[in-house]
This record gives sequence, C-alpha cells and structure tokens, in this order.
Amino acid sequence: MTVKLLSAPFDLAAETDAFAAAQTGAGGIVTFTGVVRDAETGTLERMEIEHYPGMTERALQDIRDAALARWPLSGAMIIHRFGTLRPGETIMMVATASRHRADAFAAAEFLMDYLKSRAPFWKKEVTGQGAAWVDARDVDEAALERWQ
Amino acid sequence: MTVKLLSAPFDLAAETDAFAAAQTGAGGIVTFTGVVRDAETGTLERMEIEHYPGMTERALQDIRDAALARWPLSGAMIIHRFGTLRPGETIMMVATASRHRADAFAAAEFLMDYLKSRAPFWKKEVTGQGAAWVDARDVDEAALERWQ
Amino acid sequence: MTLDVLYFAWVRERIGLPRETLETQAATVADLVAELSAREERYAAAFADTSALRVAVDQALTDFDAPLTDAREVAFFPPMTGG
Amino acid sequence: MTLDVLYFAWVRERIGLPRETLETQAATVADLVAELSAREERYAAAFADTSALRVAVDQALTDFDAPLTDAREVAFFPPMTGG
Repeated sequence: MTVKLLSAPFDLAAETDAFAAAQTGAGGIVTFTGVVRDAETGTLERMEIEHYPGMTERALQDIRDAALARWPLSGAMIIHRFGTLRPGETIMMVATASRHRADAFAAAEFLMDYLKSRAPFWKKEVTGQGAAWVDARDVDEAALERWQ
Repeated sequence: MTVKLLSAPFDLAAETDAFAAAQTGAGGIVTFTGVVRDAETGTLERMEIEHYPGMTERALQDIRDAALARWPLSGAMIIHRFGTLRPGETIMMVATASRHRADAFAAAEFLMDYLKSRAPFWKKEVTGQGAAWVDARDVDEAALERWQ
Repeated sequence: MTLDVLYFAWVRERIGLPRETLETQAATVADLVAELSAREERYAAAFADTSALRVAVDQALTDFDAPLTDAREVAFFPPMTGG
Repeated sequence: MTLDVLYFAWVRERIGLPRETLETQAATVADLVAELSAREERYAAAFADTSALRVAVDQALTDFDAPLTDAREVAFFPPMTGG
C-alpha cells in the first residue's frame, strides 16, 4: 500500500524495510519521519490529530501522484496517523526511491511540503495547562512556492 | 555509534529504529539509503568497494562533524560498507534529525554529497563480461559547490 | 439547494458542531459565509476573519469566491497543519 | 626522507602493488610523481594524467603542488565514488 491513513501506531522499521525491499532498480531511498516532540515547556501530554475523512485519502493520493508525475521514481509512499498520539510517537512518514539521489530527495521534500499545507490534518497539543491548536507556519506555506 | 564502517551487511530497519529512538526533541528524521542496483544490462554479479583504512574513518567523522556544526541537529549517523556486495544489498545509509524538516533534509543531502566525493571509497562492478571501476560523475563533484 | 456544511478544528469548536445540513440559495462560498454569519453570533465569530480560514467544496480546496453550483458538501477549517 | 606510498583502485591495479616504502628527496607531491614516473613505464602510465587523480598526504586530501615536509604517508587514487 502506497498511501495509508492510520489511527494506530505503525512500525517505522518494518515500513522502511518493506519499502526498500519493494524497490527494483532504485539506487537511493529517502525517508522522512515526523515525531511528536514535546512542547517547549516539556509538558505535552498528548497530541490530537483531526482530519477530514474522505478528502484526506484523496489529498494523499493526489500528492503522491503529483510527485510520481514530476520525478522518475521507482516508488513513493505516504503514511499519516490521526487520533491521539503521545510524545515520541511517530506521526507520519514518507519514502521515495529513485536511481539518482537528487530526485529522491526532491520528491521527499515535495511530499512533505504538500502534506504540511495541503492535506486536511489539524494538530492540537494537550498539556497540563490546557489544549491549543498548532498554528500553521508561514514558512510551510512559503515552502510550496519553490514547486510552482 | 554515529559512524560505522562495516564489511558485513547491516539491518536497515533496526538501524533506522535505533536512530529514531535515540532522538529527543527532534521533530523530523531524514534517512538516505544507497542500494546496489543492477547494471544497465542486468548482469551485475557483485560490487566490490575498496577503501583507505585509517583515512576513511577520519573522513566519515569529519563529514559528520561538519554537518553538526552547520545545522542544529539532534543527531547524525553515517554507516558505510566495504568489501563484496550483491545486487539489492544496502551500501550505506545516513540519518539526520532536527526540530525542523528543512534542516534535517539539508544536512542529509550535505552528508551524501561529501560521502560521494570526499570519503575514500571506490566502487568496482563485476559482471559476467568483466570488472569495471565506477566512474565519478561530474554532477557529484558539482553538488559540493552549493555548500561552499 | 441542500448542502452539507462541515467544520474542522477550532472552527468546529467555535461553531459548536462538526456538520449540519442546510437549505440555501447561496451562489458562492462568500454568500454562504454571509448567510451563516447573519444567523448567530458563534458563526459570526468563527467567520470574522476569512483570511485565517480555508474552504473546500466537494472535498477540493478552493477560494471564498468559488461558485456553489451543483455543490453538495462545503467544509470550513483553519490552515492545515499535517506532516 | 622515508615515505609510505599507497595506491588505490585502478591506480593500484595499474602500478601492480597496494603500497611501498621509498627513500626520496621529493619536495612536493608533483616532484614525487615525476620521480615515480621516471622509474618505470607502469608508473608513467598510472600518472599520465594527474587531473584524473587525487592525492592525500597523511590521510588528508590535498593538491599535487602540496609540500612533503614532514610527510609520512602519501596516497594516490582516482576520484572517489562512495555513497
């Protein structure tokens, strides 16, 4: 499966291995993994990720298709979780494979930039002091411009 | 261990997991894995990787130190094999972790660019027709310029 | 026209419900926003600054001046924060 | 001065040995290359085009005009192809 939307934790090691094993002719494989990091104050209890069922699956497929159309990849994968996550847990991962490393790196960055700002996910951080939605960062929106 | 020079195969999944588990405060982890790909003709029997014992270890440490000095990374790892490798086997991997994904991506590309052209490894491809040293690519040398 | 209207993240919290089904004659997203904002204070609060909002019509991102012709589902939410 | 000279990859194959210990008065890497090339045809062949070669003095990459003062180990090899 090349796009997975999951509420349960996933096995980063197993996913990485399975993706690598499925590549034929690839010279380089790039992965990016997002991890729930603790709040500045070190008091994060959990992260809640809300998403838009129906649109999310479609957005992930579209983002993957756009990467495959743009670079000569032998494979591309997206995994993203929703629901409740604890500090240290893995939020998502992307993996790309290509003959030349520059293409694999560029495609992985492209997938991440679009996931950040164009896939319908919203993160909320819950600490002992209360809950707060994570603000979108201007730098994430700006990152999309380089692909246009 | 943050720099490993190995003659035996390594477990990509286990290394990825161990690196991820060792990060505290990291938001994003980037890995690049190089795989022995078959020759254009599909006849590759094996790859032989020669290196310069003594200088190699030093070069890998220097390259890692340069990445750590340049980006705010919570971790950086290099693994590189030498000796005999079969098609599909993993040649090397790098991993970087940082609070922001742009830093982790840039540092991983930096490690790769320097590994390609500044660490004393030489690849030889052995096919049914004979053996040939892999030529350095101009694009690899050119890739270094963006970091200077 | 019958429209399913969905709210996510703090838009959902501010309006106080995740989705509702409306009868409306709104021609564009902006018309729909005006209609909802006139209805109750909680809608007006949620839609006070549409530059801080995003909208999808039938699960595709679009603009606030997009027409609603043949639309079945409109969703309002803050800028996305996935990845 | 006593110098360990190392050869890697096709330089090693062309010269026919991985390392040797020499007595030399060469002041620079280029002097050493000239001295070796004058010795035997296989050295001359290996060093015919130094633009296709790289050199390390005491395990640090350097240029062919680098001095050999206090050097203990010089290595010649083609451009590296790791990663």
